[in-house]
Amino acid sequence: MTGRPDLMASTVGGLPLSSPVVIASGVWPYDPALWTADRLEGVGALSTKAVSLAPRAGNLGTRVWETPCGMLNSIGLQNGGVRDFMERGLPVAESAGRPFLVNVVMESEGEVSECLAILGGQRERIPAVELNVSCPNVDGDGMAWGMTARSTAKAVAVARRSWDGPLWVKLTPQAPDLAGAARAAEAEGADAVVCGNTWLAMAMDLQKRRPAFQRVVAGLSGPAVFPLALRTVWEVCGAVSIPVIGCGGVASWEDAAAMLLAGASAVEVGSALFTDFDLPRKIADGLMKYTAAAGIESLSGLVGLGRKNHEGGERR
Amino acid sequence: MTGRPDLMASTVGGLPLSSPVVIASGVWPYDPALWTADRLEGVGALSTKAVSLAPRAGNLGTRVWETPCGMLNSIGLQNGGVRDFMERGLPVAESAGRPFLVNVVMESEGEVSECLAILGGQRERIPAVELNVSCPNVDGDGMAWGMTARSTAKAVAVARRSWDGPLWVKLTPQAPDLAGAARAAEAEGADAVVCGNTWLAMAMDLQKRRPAFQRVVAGLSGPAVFPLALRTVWEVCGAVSIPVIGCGGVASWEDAAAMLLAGASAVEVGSALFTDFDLPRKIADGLMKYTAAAGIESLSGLVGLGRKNHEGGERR
Amino acid sequence: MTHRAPRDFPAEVVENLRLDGKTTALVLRCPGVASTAEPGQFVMLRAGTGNDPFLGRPLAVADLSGDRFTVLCRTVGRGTELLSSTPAGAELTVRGPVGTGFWSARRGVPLPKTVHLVGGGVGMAPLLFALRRLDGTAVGRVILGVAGQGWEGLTRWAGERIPSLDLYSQDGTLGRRGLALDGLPEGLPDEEEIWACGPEGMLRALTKRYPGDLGRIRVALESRMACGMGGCLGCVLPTTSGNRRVCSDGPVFTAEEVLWDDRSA
Amino acid sequence: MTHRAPRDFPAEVVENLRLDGKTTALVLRCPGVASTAEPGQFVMLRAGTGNDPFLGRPLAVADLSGDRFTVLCRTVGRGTELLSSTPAGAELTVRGPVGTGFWSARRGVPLPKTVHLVGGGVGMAPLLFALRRLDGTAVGRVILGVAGQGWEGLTRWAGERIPSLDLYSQDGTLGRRGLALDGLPEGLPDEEEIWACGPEGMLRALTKRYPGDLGRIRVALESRMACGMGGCLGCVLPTTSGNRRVCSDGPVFTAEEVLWDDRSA
Ligand SMILES: Cc1cc2nc3c(=O)[nH]c(=O)nc-3n(C[C@H](O)[C@H](O)[C@H](O)COP(=O)(O)OP(=O)(O)OC[C@H]3O[C@@H](n4cnc5c(N)ncnc54)[C@H](O)[C@@H]3O)c2cc1C
Ligand SMILES: Cc1cc2nc3c(=O)[nH]c(=O)nc-3n(C[C@H](O)[C@H](O)[C@H](O)COP(=O)(O)OP(=O)(O)OC[C@H]3O[C@@H](n4cnc5c(N)ncnc54)[C@H](O)[C@@H]3O)c2cc1C
Ligand SMILES: Cc1cc2nc3c(=O)[nH]c(=O)nc-3n(C[C@H](O)[C@H](O)[C@H](O)COP(=O)(O)O)c2cc1C
Ligand SMILES: Cc1cc2nc3c(=O)[nH]c(=O)nc-3n(C[C@H](O)[C@H](O)[C@H](O)COP(=O)(O)O)c2cc1C
Ligand code: FES
Ligand code: FES
Repeated sequence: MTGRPDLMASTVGGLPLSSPVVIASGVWPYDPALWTADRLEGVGALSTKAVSLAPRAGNLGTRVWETPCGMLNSIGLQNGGVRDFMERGLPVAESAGRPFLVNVVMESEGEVSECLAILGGQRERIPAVELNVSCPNVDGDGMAWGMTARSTAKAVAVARRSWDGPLWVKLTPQAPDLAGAARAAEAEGADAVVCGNTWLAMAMDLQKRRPAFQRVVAGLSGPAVFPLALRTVWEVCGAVSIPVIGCGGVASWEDAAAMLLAGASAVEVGSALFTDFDLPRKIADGLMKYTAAAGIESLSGLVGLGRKNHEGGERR
Repeated sequence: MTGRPDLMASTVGGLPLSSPVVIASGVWPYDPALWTADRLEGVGALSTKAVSLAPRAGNLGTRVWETPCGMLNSIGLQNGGVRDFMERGLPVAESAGRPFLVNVVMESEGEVSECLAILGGQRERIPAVELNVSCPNVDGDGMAWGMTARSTAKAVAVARRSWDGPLWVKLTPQAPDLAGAARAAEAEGADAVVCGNTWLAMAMDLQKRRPAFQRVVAGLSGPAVFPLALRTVWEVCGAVSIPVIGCGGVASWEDAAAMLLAGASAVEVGSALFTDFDLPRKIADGLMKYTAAAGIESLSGLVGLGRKNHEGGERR
Repeated sequence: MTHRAPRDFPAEVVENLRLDGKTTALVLRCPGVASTAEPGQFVMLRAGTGNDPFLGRPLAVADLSGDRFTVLCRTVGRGTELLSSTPAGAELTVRGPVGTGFWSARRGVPLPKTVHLVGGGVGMAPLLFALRRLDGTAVGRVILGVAGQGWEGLTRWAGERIPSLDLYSQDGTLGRRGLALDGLPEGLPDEEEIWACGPEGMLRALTKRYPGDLGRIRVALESRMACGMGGCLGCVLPTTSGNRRVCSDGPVFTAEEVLWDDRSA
Repeated sequence: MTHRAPRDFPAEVVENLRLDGKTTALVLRCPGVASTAEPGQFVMLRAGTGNDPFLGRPLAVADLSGDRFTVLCRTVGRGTELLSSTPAGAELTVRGPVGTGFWSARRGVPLPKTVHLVGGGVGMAPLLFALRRLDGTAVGRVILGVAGQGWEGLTRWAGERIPSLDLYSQDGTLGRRGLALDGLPEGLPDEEEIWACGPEGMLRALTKRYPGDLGRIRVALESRMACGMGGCLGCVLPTTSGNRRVCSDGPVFTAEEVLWDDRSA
């Protein structure tokens, strides 16, 4: 990094971040070779692949599909379950020497409590939990929890009771009243909201003349969704006082800057890492130069500035 | 066109189409030089720019913004009003020698009735109306009408009373219950639903450090939204029996084929015309070859085939 | 001139001349544009076959010859970067010619006796083309104003083509130190016009300088564009006759018809 | 071999050899890949700087030499079209080397006495590389099966490199008429293995042909991929030990561990 990296540091939702770039859930493998300092330049924190109480095999058939400036996925929360995570994932995550969040699937109230209790059993080893009420790729639970303010409140309340560390809640852009869901999360004690997850979409396989995915729908991510995600971040930042983490299509420092100007305190980066390992460093560098050029003291000066300028309302 | 163009013909929502490619509203100027046969190869019909009762100046400031594989617009329904349309737009539209739809903004009930009455005064000159309950770029009316099944029903009922020709209703993908809105349109007598309009999004101007658009939000269109639009078409086709016209991000014959396989009877093409005048012809040609190669008799054999194959449920 | 709507053409890059670190002249083989374009008109250019970048980039026609035309492309972002790094032999997509040029911008009004041409930076492009087509009209001052360092290529290019070019730079490194407007005459006699293209600030300054003569100042304007065919209404400009499209009603307007105060900066 | 996670590198196209209408050999200068890749490993290749196409395209390493490696690219869609039309001198982005190659796929198990190599179409690529690295293991049959017309370039390329190549084509225009598997021995003695890469149908036929010897058949598989680093779980394959990632646990598996019936066609 060039410039003064300390200007990039902040504490977001209970987590000290050396950079506002967080690796989003479900994209970074538990490969020890990738959790080293030289592979994580510019990364403030990482979110793990979703963890559920019991192992999940995930979905059958095609799981990823390219789209214009983006991709669809229907992974379906494949993971070895929380016990497997504790045994095999956690040591890898710990090796990175920077904070991480365990992305926990909101299953039934009982399941999530049990899962969080297991994590809580090693509270000192786990910096934070990211409660995932937004996975579009499973039936029954997943995204359903995040669809209304009420169910979001219920989910967050359960999680809050079972986990006393930093708790981020990852919302779904499919929620008709996203601001309401965010407020509910805040009211029930979330330390931050992540806004958001993938966008419900689909693809058709022209060779087979049928939907590409067995579940028909899948989640859209990547640069294509950035303008949509930015709009949701703007909305949610206007609705809550806890930090908002912008997520969806961030693929450049400019995207990250736009998210911060809209009010996000940090960004999560997912699919764009599939095309560029070095993106977090580039984002951190770019933000540093941008704030410096704008004569802004530190990162926090950027957060919400776009809204302030808009509300200032000078004529353009 | 190569092959047998008659295989591309169909009647959709009361409108005879020589090709399933319709030019979407708001992209084609009333420039007589563009409403000629050689500039409209492969075009089955055209939708006009939105028409309101009174003239509208549209929005101030920046109106278009490029995004990854797409664009944002905040035009705000600029048009000369229905009387201006009758005098200056209609003769141009008539000159094309193919059906067109007058895209009518759903304003207040009184306004839309009056507007439709004026169009109805020349009923024989106007092949069809596309009721726009989905513009995201104005306050008060526009998209608000399309947000619930109830308000959609009300809007369509009013329009149906005032206009007895073919009536297509253009839905908004922002509707939380899009299938419900579509069913409401069907119940109130719509001949077809167009699914859908632009997706609510935003952009930040990094130079000015404020939102790019004065209204902050704007409508996302172009290839980026295709997977989202396809999913809504799939949903809506499962909900209604009237024809569905797929709209959003169609930029190739493959996209059009996917829409038809999902159940759409035709597609509307908007932003992609900004980069390729010749796209309608390419789509018509591509569809013709695709159906031929698949051994399908005519276009109608393609419509909904993806759903049939999915429900047939062979193992993949 | 009868109106023709623009068309899309493939265009081969015949020459790619890097004039300086940021300015490139592209010579494109494209009979469809070369046979009809008039000064002030522009093209929408796209590189590659993907949808990112999505929209065409508006660039003025800077010269014509046979089946070729030339654009001068200043690199400011990803689109212009892509275009200016397209090598000779490769193909671009062109939509054009677009717009109403200097001649057509005042239909019916005869050309003035004398025209002064004022370009700011790469805004010089359409004026270079206009200069070659002026016939029966005297050319008064021909002025190019640039920031200074980093504009060597463009100023050389323009200088080679216009022996009488008055060159100004803000940092004094190229030509005289000063602004383009410094080179203009004090007053603007009735039979004279100024044709200008360049940064918004320069054009506004021009209107301040000749407040009584706005009808005899023709400006080629810029605006964000999507369609380049008059369809999207994305490029509109508030004028005395309502919103008008920069792409098809313009890009050339008289300074008089533009509502400068309503135009977003 | 110690595990190394793939990295992203710029790679200059040193040579672009169009072998036939649809097959191109790209020689890329990329020390980061060339210094470490083993047969069976692949790279994720991207052209251009835009986000459309978005994802890298997996292509097997077909050869190495010094700081260069070679891929054979068959044009099937937009990504491979773009890659194979990238001229010498231009730069691509490479993520690699990715995956677990033929050697590592059966860690600990010594190499067999004899290996037969069977490639279907461009699936020959990783086998060409494997052949060069076999050392102390006898090479049995080396077979390339193609459809026929339209595969002249690849068959020539492979034939020049492998004098003993058995060539089969379905239409009989290249080599013998027939399928690649026609060239394999009747039975597979204990000390022999078959390494195969090609269309799914060919690999399935192989498993039918030697039902009792699946543990001695190594197959290099394909799957849609997003990340090429083991992160997205998009490329998984059902195996006897659960879902495994084709990109990092594979692409080479033994035919025995693959649950062929659960794999989507
Ligand atoms: C009628 C007209 C004629 C022009 N002639 C020339 C010329 O001859 N030579 C030249 O170098 N430049 C010219 N420009 C400006 C040129 O179009 C922009 O510099 C270019 O579009 C920037 O694209 P980008 O991708 O590099 O920048 P980015 O900032 O990344 O572009 C993002 C988006 O904003 C638009 N945009 C950015 N700047 C401008 C601008 N100044 N005007 C319009 N749209 C803009 C882009 O087209 C694109 O849609 C002209 C503009 C117009 C409207
Ligand atoms: C491990 C591995 C090694 C490969 N090695 C080679 C090689 O050496 N030479 C060669 O020519 N081809 C190889 N392929 C196949 C090659 O990756 C595809 O042909 C290519 O991705 C198609 O991209 P496209 O854009 O041209 O086609 P499109 O069909 O337009 O691609 C659309 C999407 O589908 C994916 N896709 C399409 N076909 C395949 C496929 N067969 N396998 C995986 N993804 C696919 C693309 O990557 C892209 O994401 C290999 C595939 C894998 C998985
Ligand atoms: C392959 C893949 C797997 C994902 N898995 C998870 C997951 O397990 N839990 C979760 O909360 N989000 C998951 N996501 C969503 C991402 O974390 C992120 O929210 C989304 O992709 C939008 O960001 P992006 O556009 O930067 O990718 C996944 C996304 C992808 C592409
Ligand atoms: C510049 C622009 C103007 C538009 N104006 C209208 C309009 O007046 N009425 C309307 O119903 N839709 C309007 N639309 C929406 C389009 O008709 C279309 O529904 C939308 O752009 C999605 O399709 P696309 O991705 O093919 O562009 C407009 C879209 C654009 C880009
Ligand atoms: S750019 Fe579309 S109307 Fe001018
Ligand atoms: S491609 Fe992502 S895990 Fe294999």
